[in-house]
Amino acid sequence: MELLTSILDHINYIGAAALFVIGLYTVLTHSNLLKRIIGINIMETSIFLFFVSIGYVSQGQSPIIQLSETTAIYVNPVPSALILTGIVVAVSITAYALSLIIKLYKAYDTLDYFEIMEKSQEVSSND
Amino acid sequence: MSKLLTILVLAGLFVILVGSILRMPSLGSIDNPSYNETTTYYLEHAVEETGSLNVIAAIITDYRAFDTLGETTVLFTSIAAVISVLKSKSKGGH
Amino acid sequence: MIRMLPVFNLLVLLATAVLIPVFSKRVFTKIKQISTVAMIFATVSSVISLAYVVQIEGYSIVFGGYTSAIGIELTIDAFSALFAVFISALAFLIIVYSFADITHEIDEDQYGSYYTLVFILLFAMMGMTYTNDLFNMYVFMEILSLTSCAIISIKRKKANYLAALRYLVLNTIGSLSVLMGIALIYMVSGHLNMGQISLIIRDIWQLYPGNIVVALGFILTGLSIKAAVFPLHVWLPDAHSNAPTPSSALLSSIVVKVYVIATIKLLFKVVGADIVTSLQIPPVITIVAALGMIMGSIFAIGQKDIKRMLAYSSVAQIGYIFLGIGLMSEQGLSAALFHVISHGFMKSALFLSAGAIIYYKNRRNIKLFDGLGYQMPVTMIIFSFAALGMVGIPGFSGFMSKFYLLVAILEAGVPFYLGVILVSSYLNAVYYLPIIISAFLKEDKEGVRTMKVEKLPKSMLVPLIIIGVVIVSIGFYPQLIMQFIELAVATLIN
Amino acid sequence: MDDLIVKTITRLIVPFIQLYGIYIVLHGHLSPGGGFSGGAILGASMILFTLSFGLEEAKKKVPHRISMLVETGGILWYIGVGMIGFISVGVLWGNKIAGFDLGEPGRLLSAGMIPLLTLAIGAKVASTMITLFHTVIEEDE
Repeated sequence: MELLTSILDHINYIGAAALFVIGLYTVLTHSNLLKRIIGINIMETSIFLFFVSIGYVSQGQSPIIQLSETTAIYVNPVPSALILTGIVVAVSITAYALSLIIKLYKAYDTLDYFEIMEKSQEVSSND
Repeated sequence: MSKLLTILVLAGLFVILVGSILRMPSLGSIDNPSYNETTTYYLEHAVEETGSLNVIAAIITDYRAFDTLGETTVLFTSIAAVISVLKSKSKGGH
Repeated sequence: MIRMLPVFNLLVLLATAVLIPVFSKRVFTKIKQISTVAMIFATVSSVISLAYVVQIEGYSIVFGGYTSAIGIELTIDAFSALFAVFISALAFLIIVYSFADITHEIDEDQYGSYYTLVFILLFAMMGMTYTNDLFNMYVFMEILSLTSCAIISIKRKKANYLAALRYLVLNTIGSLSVLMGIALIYMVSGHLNMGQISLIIRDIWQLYPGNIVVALGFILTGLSIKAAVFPLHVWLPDAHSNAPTPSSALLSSIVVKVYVIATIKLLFKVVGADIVTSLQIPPVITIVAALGMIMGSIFAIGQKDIKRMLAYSSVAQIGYIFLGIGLMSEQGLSAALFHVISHGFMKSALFLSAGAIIYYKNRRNIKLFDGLGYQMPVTMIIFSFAALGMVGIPGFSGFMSKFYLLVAILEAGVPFYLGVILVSSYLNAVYYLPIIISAFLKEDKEGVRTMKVEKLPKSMLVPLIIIGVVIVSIGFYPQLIMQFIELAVATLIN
Repeated sequence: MDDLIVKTITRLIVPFIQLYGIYIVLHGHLSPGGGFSGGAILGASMILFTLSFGLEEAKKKVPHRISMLVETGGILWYIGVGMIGFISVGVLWGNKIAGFDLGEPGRLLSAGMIPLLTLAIGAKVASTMITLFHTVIEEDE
């Protein structure tokens, strides 16, 4: 019973850990390059969820200061401010990875990682 | 076969993670360690030191402005990188 | 005014990177002038700030005039100033080299974006050396991983896109695990500033030991993926062998080292040596490092392509550095820092001379290097300086780093690693010496015996000669650098 | 995709989306949102325009030169605002210390340098999204 309440107390973090492991599984097992990028995005979302739920305060408001009430409880603003930066980083990494995939698809006309490896082996052995 | 191995390894990682998470400070309580004097400083002094009601905007553009400079550089790099990869040899006709 | 030089150093690098695309429409010489001026400013300002720090005292700059717990802090102490000089000086030489070499590797319309990416790479590396804030270090780490993939994929070849994508995927996983580690540390400490965390690390360790262990595990795995420590180095050979020569020189002699600096900062400045030792992490580091030293050299033996061989030997040399760190002693750390600098110069000498060979003779296969010493004497002499240094022949900087490492190992009382260093040096000899022998003793087809200086552009030869001089001078007078390193180590283990 | 209905609807909607985006950017320091989310909305409006009117039309609206200047200008503007603090007081990115007039909290033109920086970030995020989208689409032709 005590375990159950403890799990409920950390439900966000456990969810984030589960997403992290799912993302890692997608990256490691899928040979389609697009699925790998999706896996990386899942991992990124999991870490953003983890980071933001650190700052969560149960009865807290969003950190826009109301000058009228002075006794309001606010959520911890620092993790959300940091995650803004993290999201933009995730966007630019995904944009760059997709542009590489476009070029790879034009060169090898397949998205399967192992086929690309075989084709690149053939090419490098005879040049 | 290797898929099974990956599943086992990742399940082990997940169990270790959950095990250590359960001993970490709980979610949402006002007195867990991350809600310390720095956070209360931001909440109390943001309005009078930076004049902005939105404390998150105060943090990203005033207290931690150097982070956001790094951020705009990431945006600039992603453009430079994508253009260096995708721009074809001929300088686009139209 | 001198106190703010490091910040101007960063801003000038960023401003140059941003201004280059505006000029890139005009002729290439405009870009060369801007880059040279910017690099001269960067090197001179880092040397001045190092001199200031050594003579007067280390200090820290907080942006926005806040206290260090509130704003972002940059620490300028012996450690960060020394490596700022190392990064800017070596990068200056590589950029001057790249002025001529790049024309052979990428197309005309890409020069602008290449130098933009290189300068952003430098901005990120300098930032990572100076910063004393965990999340700020993560942001610079992301910029670094994005730009280092971009300078590989700038060459329009299929193999480069594949190598860059593999590097990007692994690098992003590395950065994500570092961010997870930072989140775990922030969860229990509430601070992002390294100084503040190290103040309260002891009672965090009492209250939430699990957090620190998992956080260290994530951060160390992430950083060893990015620093290409042995089992996680799979991306390095493709990335470094396909990249244009200046990029692979930058990547393997400087970028990899910046992650080593970040690991040292985290292990010694944030968590502190005593908690790390009580967690039994050092034996793990030393074993993994020893494995890397042996396996890296074994892989390098089987390579035919010169650049791929140098890439594998980088994996082995990273093992030396992490071995020094793993000893957790002052002597071990100074040996590791010395090897960071000496390997940086040696590896860039090797890569730049390999690039010169490819530029001049368009040969990558080691078997075709016979008699090259006569056709390209300057390049091959510098190559053999660096190669002999790698093997550990006295008189070159490589010998001194191995010497300091041996002293540290004896002091730490783990003689097993003496054997590992000897075996690894022997393996280095097995794949470096044949090249020197075939270049100088064997004759090529025409049987040319007269040695004449090769017709390489001066902007490629001068940096090579300077690096050769540096390797030899560190080899004979290691005290030149060791005095600064001792100061740096004193700031880390006080 | 040159369907009449889509084009007319887009011609109607896009100005309002951009107005909303500008509202979010300008009220960055008063209400939730700010540089990043406002810029994303502006970027999305231009992407909608490109989708419905095709690349050539959009290229006229946002030519490569303009977006390159916004990219470069955004960072130089950001460093410039930082330097104002340095010139006046010797502290980079100082707000109240550097003599920025904070004005009365809650008003539009308050909070010293924060609106200046939020504008730079908003413009940069918008132009990054648009240029990324145009570069990727251009490649497919």
